[in-house]
Amino acid sequence: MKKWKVALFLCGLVVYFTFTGSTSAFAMHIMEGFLPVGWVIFWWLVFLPFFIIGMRSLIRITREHPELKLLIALSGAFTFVLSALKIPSVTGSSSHPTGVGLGAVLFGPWTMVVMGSIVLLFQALLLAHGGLTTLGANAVSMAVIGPIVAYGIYRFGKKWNIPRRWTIFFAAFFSDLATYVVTSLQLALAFPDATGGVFASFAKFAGIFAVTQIPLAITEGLLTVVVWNFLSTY
Amino acid sequence: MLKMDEVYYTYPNGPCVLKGLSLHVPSGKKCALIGHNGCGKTTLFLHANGLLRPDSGDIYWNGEKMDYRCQTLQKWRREVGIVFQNPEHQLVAPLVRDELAFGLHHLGMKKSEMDELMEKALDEFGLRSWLDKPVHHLSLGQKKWLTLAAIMVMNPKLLVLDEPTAYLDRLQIERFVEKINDIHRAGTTVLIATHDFDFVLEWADIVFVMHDGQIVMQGSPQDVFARQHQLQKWRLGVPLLASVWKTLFPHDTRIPRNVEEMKQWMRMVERTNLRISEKVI
Amino acid sequence: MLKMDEVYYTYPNGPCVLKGLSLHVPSGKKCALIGHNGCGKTTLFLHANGLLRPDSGDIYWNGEKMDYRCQTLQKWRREVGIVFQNPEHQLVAPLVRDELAFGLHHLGMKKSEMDELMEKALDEFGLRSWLDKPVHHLSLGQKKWLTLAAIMVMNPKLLVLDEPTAYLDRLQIERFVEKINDIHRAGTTVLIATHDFDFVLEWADIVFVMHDGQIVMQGSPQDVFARQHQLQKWRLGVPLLASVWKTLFPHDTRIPRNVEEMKQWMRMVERTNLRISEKVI
Amino acid sequence: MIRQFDTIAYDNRLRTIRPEQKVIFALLLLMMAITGNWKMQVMMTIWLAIWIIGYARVSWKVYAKALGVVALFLMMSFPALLVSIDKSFHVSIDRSQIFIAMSLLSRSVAAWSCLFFLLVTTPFPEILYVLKRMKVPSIIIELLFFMYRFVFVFEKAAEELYVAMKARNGGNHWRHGGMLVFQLFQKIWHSYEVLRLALWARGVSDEMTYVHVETYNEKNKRYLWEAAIGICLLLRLG
Repeated sequence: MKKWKVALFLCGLVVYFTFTGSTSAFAMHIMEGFLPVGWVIFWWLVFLPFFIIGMRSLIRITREHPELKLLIALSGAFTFVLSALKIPSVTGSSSHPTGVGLGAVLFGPWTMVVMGSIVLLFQALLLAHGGLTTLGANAVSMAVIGPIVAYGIYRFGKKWNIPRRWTIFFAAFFSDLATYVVTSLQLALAFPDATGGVFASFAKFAGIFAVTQIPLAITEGLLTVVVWNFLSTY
Repeated sequence: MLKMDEVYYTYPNGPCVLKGLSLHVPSGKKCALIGHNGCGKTTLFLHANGLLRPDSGDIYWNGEKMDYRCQTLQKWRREVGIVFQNPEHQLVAPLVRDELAFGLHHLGMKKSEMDELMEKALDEFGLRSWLDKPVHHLSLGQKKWLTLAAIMVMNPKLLVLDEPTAYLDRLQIERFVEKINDIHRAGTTVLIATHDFDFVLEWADIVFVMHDGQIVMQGSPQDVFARQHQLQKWRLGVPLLASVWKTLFPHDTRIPRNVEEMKQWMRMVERTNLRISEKVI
Repeated sequence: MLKMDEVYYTYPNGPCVLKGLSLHVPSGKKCALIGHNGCGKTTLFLHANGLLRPDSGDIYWNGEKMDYRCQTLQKWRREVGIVFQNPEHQLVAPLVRDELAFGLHHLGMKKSEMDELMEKALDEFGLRSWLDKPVHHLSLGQKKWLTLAAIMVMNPKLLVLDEPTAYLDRLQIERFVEKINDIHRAGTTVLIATHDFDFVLEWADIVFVMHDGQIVMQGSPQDVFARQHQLQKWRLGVPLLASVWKTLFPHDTRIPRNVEEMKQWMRMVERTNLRISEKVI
Repeated sequence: MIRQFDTIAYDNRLRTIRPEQKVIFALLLLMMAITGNWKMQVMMTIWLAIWIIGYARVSWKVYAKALGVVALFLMMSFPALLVSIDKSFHVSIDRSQIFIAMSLLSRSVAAWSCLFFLLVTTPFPEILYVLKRMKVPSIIIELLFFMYRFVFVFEKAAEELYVAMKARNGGNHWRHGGMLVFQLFQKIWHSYEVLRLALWARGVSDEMTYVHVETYNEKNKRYLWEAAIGICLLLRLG
């Protein structure tokens, strides 16, 4: 029994390291060509309304304060660099913080929708992470759901006077988690299980991602808290 | 102390930067490295404590061949401190206090030992009043000062500085150089890359001339700067003082190291001249 | 050309930086501004084309008192070009071509006019081969060159440069200074802030000495650097060449501007000496 | 890491071809890749490899490495696709799932090839120029242009900060990650302040717009013919 447990633990570790070590860049994004054409169109259609709302708010903001264009470009570049950097994490391997949680709290969720999708476009066109056809699906999970969850939790925490530290941690943690749940859902819908259908498929994808994403989400939560602490203190 | 032997290095998907560079930094000396921008100085420095690994060629530290194992690296990086060009991109911690402690944290030191070293650095660099300041509130001069302190707190055996005097005014440079001289006197070898040849002439014991990924000349500053024609080949020029001296005494192959020395030599020449003219008369 | 009259400026929630500064930059001259870091040089520059508005005191441009209305500002900013210290903080466009066009576009220029000015700048600065390069592939020296080109394409009447030579090597400095001299010869007034006094001595027509928010001294470099005692009061020191000359001829109040001039003067002195000694004999 | 493909994009052999042609070519093939059958996809992958390695002269090592990463990711997602577990925890592999996985493999690799072709042959600003001609809102284009500039400024800052950490034996703790992020964030504010001044100094007063000076590259008939014929042949396969 004990040996069995050790073996299972080791297996888990191996899976964890292979995922976080080499391909965590892909773990959050569905790669180019992975989704069938029907779902490609579907997710683009889901994404576009959010994008248009985000665009409108962005245009309004930049018309009122033209100098903000510069600031938004700067923070967009910052978000992209963060997402592309291998930030050292707990295990010594690296995580790719999405920075979406932090951005949503700082700039509001609608601006983040546009910026998030722009960052995704950058990842596709500069790094070949994600893709153009899957941009719709990725943007829904990372640039729409992520920021909205983060911002929602942030507002909730502010309303109920939950300690700021915890609010920020959970905002980042859950936005990360929500992103991966949505990604799993997207994959499950596109590739239903032969016997168990969409539901079983979702359980599979979510289960696999959980191994890598829960530690990553915790790391990102901690990271965001550290950054937030620095920001609010100095 | 630090020895590089036929080091070649090419950046991944980039140009070849070090092309068979050999260098020997002797222990306890003040060394200067001169050369054009883009000749590979910064890359050389990144090899000095194992941040980059040469494609071929060996690097010896204190006679020991470096093997890039984790433990070796850790020790090596503690003993070679590098102050990079841009202080904006070197200070990592949000507070001056944390910045000083940053290097110490990774040496596996006891808390008491760490505190002691911190105290010492605070006194030496006069940082006590800054301790709780955020780093981004400091001026450029102060930041440069802090980068030096943050390296020196680890007590390295070799201190490498990349253009420490750029953007500083005369007063700040004076203070900086004085501090570096103190550090050198306390037993640390110093290697500085700079474009200020007059400073090199006055300060350095040994000058390395770098050109296109190789050390093409080395020697005492007087020797190096006397070879004007060779330097011209690499379009490097000479210190102002050297060209002044050349104007005064075209046939003297020596170069005075600073204005003081020039004054003394002049007096000697005058005396000889006087004696000669007396004889003539 | 540019005249400041008793200008006071305090940063919002910050220290008072300009304390009754008066300055007159005459048209068509090469001007240099020296002073310690933190004495307010950069703040002064920000007043030179209306980026900051003085708390009190007036600024005149071509004899006209500036009123900080939108139209005046636009014209003023076109006529005063500023090259800041760090090129990374000045270049906004990712392509060299777009960077050059950026300033022109914002002047509300027609396409044909823009093209013409662009072509001129491309030839003058030899940028044709870089045209399709992204800015991030340029080296620091090239970036500095580009910032200068991007300002000069707008054809300003006064060019202000903040420490243009820092981090550059000798060759790059030579090229840069040559280009600035060309620009000056073509009719642009130039104002440079720098810590390199030997460069000031050789290059400038007028030196402004700044200390603690005021212009405390001005004049030709020979005059300014001859007043060693006063400069010492502000802890500024003198150029190396000045101290060399002082050593050679302690009673001569003049200072040669460069080694060439020193050589000539030396010859003259020798001749006089010869004549004197001949007389003595 | 960010620089790698970007650098290749600037000095590959297909740089001089008009960006519109490359973008349209890539997008057309991309659409065919996600709708077509496996034969078409395999042929397309091979054909694009010829374009990338043969015509654009991208080092085959770079291509192989990038392809390897993609393949690895695909392989690792296969267990989840193939293995199905029902309610009584019977683990089974369905034959139809194998077919799905294989078609997924060919589709993904073909689609990725299109993206990668675009990535290594067309510099980012030129893609933006095409987007601009496709009437994408100008605010997006401007943001993308400015972002593209600053990405490299921050990347450099991040890299130098990381090297400075490593030089002092740091850089392996998540707290250091936090520090790095914070420092980068400080850089944003600083650059914002300074850049704003620099822009004002150049007469950019209220509205800052990005101007892209358009260049006209050659039209290369030889590649145009090959592309057209190739696409026709591929369509016959489908």
